[in-house]
This record gives sequence, structure tokens and C-alpha cells, in this order.
Amino acid sequence: MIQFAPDDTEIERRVEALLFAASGPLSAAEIARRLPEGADVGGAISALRDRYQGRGVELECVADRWRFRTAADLSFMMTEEREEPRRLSKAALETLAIIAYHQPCTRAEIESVRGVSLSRGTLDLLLEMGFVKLKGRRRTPGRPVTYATADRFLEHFGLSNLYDLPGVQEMKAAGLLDLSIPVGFEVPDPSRATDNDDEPLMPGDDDSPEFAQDFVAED
Amino acid sequence: MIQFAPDDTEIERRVEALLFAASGPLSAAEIARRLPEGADVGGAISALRDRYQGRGVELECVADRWRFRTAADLSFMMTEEREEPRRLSKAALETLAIIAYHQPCTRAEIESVRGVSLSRGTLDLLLEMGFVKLKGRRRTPGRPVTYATADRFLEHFGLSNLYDLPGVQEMKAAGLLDLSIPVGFEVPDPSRATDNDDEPLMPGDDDSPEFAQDFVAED
Amino acid sequence: MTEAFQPNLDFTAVEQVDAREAFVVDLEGYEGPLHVLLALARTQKVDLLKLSITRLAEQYLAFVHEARRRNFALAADYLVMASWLAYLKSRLLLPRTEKGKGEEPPAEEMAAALAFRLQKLEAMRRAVEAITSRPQLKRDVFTRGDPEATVIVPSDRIDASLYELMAAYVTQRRREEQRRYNPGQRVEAFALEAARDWLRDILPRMDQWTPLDRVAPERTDTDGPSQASFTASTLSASLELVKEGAMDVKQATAFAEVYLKRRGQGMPLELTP
Repeated sequence: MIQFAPDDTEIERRVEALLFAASGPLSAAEIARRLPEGADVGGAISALRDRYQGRGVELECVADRWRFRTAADLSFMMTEEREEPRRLSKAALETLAIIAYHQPCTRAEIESVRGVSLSRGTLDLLLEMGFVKLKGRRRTPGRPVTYATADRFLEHFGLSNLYDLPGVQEMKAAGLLDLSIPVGFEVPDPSRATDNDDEPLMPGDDDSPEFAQDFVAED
Repeated sequence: MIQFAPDDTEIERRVEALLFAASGPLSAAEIARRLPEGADVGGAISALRDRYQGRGVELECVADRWRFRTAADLSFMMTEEREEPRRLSKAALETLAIIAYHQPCTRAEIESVRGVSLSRGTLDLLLEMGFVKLKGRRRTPGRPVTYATADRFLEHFGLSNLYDLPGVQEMKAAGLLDLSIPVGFEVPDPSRATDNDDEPLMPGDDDSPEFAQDFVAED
Repeated sequence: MTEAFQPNLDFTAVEQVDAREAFVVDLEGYEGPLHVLLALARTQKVDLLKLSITRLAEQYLAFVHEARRRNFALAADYLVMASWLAYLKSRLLLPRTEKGKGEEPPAEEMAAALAFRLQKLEAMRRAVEAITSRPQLKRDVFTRGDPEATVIVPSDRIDASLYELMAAYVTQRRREEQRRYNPGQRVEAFALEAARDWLRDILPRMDQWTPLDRVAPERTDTDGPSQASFTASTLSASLELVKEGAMDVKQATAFAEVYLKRRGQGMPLELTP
């Protein structure tokens, strides 16, 4: 790229870009190192400072280094409106995956696939996010509650119904199952799951908080 | 803190601060949620866009969201910030382009455009990088899975939406984005020997791409 | 059909093409027959719509011939394409007398379709160039290097794709499979049957309320069942004996010690120290 000797406006642009992209505050010397010899860094910084004066973002000097930060009077926007990131933990994602493919399934069944016991809160989180719902009770000793995916799950993953969940073919196509496909590996088709073994929840079962509490206590 | 109804300049300041502070692109709705009721977000965004036009930092629309980024012509300065990008093979790029321009499309459709079967590792790399996502299933026999591009693709290449894909209108006008081959053309393919038994196309098939309908139905 | 295209493979054709286009056989650069055809079509320097399919077929056959002469191992689909093109070419050259085999579309249509496919592939090639020449994130353009400490995270986005869901599922099923083949993880249980025999054996001596853990057999073999399994199975077996009316069980409160005692007469239990 041919670079003509840049004028002051161009130097200002470059300083602006550098300060914006930098991962921390930059000193004038650090900035100068990335500019053509003899560039007026001081002048560019002070021009930028004036330009951003009173804007939503301001140029600030801390310990002889420069950085952009949002205007102090707008800090209320940064704190009050902050929202918790909703990132699914590995455990949550894995649990969700098992419920999706093996639904309806009990907590014990989830644990048997995962090989570790479900930590407190994993299922709660999925229930709270509306990805998973209580489905019924298994007609086996202890009558354990079964879980299934809820509508929000389909919405989030853009599936029109459970039949659309990717199966073995797609797992292969995506390179997830290649060399060492376990013998007899099968992925259950949740859309053909039979609920015959399950009984419906009693009225109030699914929204009674004590129940969820109970369940958590079993951990 | 007492907040008087802010004027347009103040709204612009706030939008500027929000966009600067955000870790990812923000949609107009996400910005509006953090501003007083009735604030003209669209006006503020376009004012900001003008203000930053030609500066070292610019306001850009990607995947229908807004973000500040450094000016493209200054990339030569950003050596320290640069991450070594994962190099996509020619096959992967071609696959990505086919998915981008024909989405949602099936694996078989991608293969038919390229005339070769997709090698292992092509699609899964794109999936893993988050450029491509599984979209749904085609409502045709076998219900093949369809692929589409993910927001990450638009964000990476700085595209505001899919209509913004280079040349998409011209290609569409030239009929090049139609997945059905105009006449009964089938290059014999040893891996799909039984395809010869395909029914002839029904009249009118070529001007009614079921594909476009799918797109609507699967959403 | 083979006879029909033999004449095309003569050396003059190869040499003509070779001399004219200086076409280098480089299989590494091509993904498949269609990509080769596209590269060859470009050498005709005409609009893909006005492409001479006959000539393209000749060029391709020369390419295949040359590749074989230099002992390149050509994949089957390259050869299938060669014979198909030879066939197409022969049909294009032959005067159209009768309606072929009836079901087959006219050769001109097949040629048009091939041209269309090449156009389509070419369009995608151009698209790749157009897309990759755009400023790319973290290569050409950069977002804020140091977002504010109080980051505003777009709230309606949850970081989980269908691919990740699939990956999470497969990973676990894999692990499950591996666990199944790990003999070290097998859990030995104290069989209920054995627990029942054990209880019946010592029952005559249990005429006092005795804590459960003193009644359960003590673990001696480190490979055998765990102490918890001994205790649990003994409790289960004792409940069966209660049902049969052979013994009583009591527990003062939840989590308190469980006491066992036989019903009726018997010998006193010798407690182990």
C-alpha cells in the first residue's frame, strides 16, 4: 500500500483507530511507534480530546496513558441496564442435549449417560430458562419425575418440531462421528418417544416451587 | 439521578456510549430498551453514522445490528491487534458461498453445485467456526437437514444482512440462484448410481422453486 | 458409445489443445471434474452462455488423456465425466434423425444444462472472491479492544447452537461407551439374596435392639462390595424379614440409627468388638 506523508487529519484518524482497538491504555510513545516518523502525536491526541469533549465517549488520560471511555455522567446506563449474560455452561448444554434426545427421561437416566451426578442448579437453570419442562412421572419404583424439552428449546434452536433434531446422519456429516463410531451407536428419535410408561403430573406438580426445591435437595 | 426528557443530542450521546461500551453488535431494539421511552434510536444511529463517516472509527451495520469498528483502510496499522485467522480452504469457502447464496440448502444441493461430494471436515469446520448453522429439514422425502449462515458470518465479513451479499440481486435475476437445473440434466455420478431413476421434472418445476417456500415455512 | 468418442482421443487433438492453451495438468488445483471444466471453459474466452460444448468436450478429453499419460491417478468421476462428455459430443455432432431413446432430453438441452452448471459454479467462484475481499473482522477491521468493564451483553442471545448441542451429545455418548468398557469401574453389590441368608443366619441371636451397622457384615475384601452396599442390602433384607414377621425394625427420628431385633425366642447376639 502506498502511503503518502499523512496530514494532521490522517494522523488523528490513525490515533483514533489505534486507541479504539487497543486492549489497554496507550502512551504517546506507544502510539508514535506505529505512526510515520515525525508525526505530531501530541497534537493529534489533543485534537481528538477536543473532538470528543462532551460526547458520549471521551478521551481520558490515566497515568500518562490514553484511552477512550464512556462519559462519566452516562455511567448510570452502563450499570443499571447491565444484564446477566446467559451463557449455557458445559454441564447445562450436555444435560440439555441428553434431555433433547432421550426425552422423556429421568434425572437418574441423565446421570447414567453423563457418568456424573447432576449438580444442583443445572436442571433448575434449564427449567428456569424455559428450555426444559417437567413432563410426567415414570411408572417405576420411586415414581421419578421425567423431563422433556419445552417450546423455548425449539424456538431457540430454530426447530419446528422435535422431528427436526439432527440425527446420526447429520452428526456424521458434521464430522462428529467419524472414525470410531461406537458399536451399535444409536441416537433415539425423540419425536417417536412413547409416553406410555409415564403418568401425567398431578395438577400443580409442575408449578409448585416446593417440588423443584425437593428435587434440588436430593443432590 | 433525575433525568429530564433528553433531547436528540443527548440521545445521540447515549447511543454512542452504549455502542462503544458493548462487547458485541447491538440491535436498535436492544439500544432502545436502555433509553427513555419514545427516543428516536434510528435518528441517533444515522446521525452517528454520519458523524463518524471517514473517521478512524466507523459505525457499521452487521447482521442487522450496529457496531463501531476501525476504518478498513487503516488495517495496515493494526498488526498487534491482528489475530491469525483460521485459513479456510478453497473448498470450504466455496461451500460457504453456496450456503450463503442458496440458503437454506441441503448437503446434496451443495454437492450438486460443486459437482463433487463434500469432503469430511469442510462442513464441520464451518459449523464449528460458527459461520454456518443447521437450519431445519427440507420437507422432501428423506427430510434432509438444511444449512444456513449464522450471524457470525455476517459479522465477520461486515455484511448488514443477506440482501447485502455481493451480487446477489444480479445472480437472482440471472436465475443462477435457482437450485433446480433447468432441464433434465444429470451428470452420471458413480456414488449416486441410482439417481437415474429420477422422475422427469414436472412442468413448471423450474419457475416454482420449492426452495423459496421452504425458507418461509421453516422459519 | 465408446467407439463414438475414440477418434477424439487422437494425439493431434491433445497437441492442438496443449499448444494453443498451454494448459498445465495440475490436479491439485481442482476439486472435481466440474472445476476442471470451468477452468477449461475460461480458456475459450467467451461468455459461458456462448460456450462451445463440443469444443469443451474435446478440451476435457485431452485433459484426461494427458493426465493419464503422465500417470496421474484420476478419480472415477473424472473418467465418468469424460465418457459422458464424449457421448454428449457425439450426440451433438450427429444429425438428429430419430427421437433418441424417447426419454432422453435433446443433446442441445443437455449441453445448455451443462453450461448453466458451469455458470452457477462460476458465480459462486466470483462470490467467494467478492466476499473474501471485503474487510474482515480481526484481519482488516477491529472492534473495541477494551470494552467497558460493565459490559452490555445483548440479552436475547444465548450462546448455544444446534451444532454445539449435537457435539455435547456425541461427546457424552462417547464417554458413556468408554465407561462401559472400563472394568475397573464396575461396582460390586452385596446381593440381596446373600444379605437375606446372612440375616437368617444371625437372626436367632438378635434378641436385643441392635444397630444396623453392627448387624451388617463387615467389608473384608477391597475388591468386593463397599461397606455402604453391605449396609444397604442388609437393611433391605431386614425389611423383607419384617414383612415376613421374623423381625422388627425401629428408628427414633429421621437419619437416626436403625435398630433391628428378632421377633420371638432365640439365642443372644454376640456383638463383634
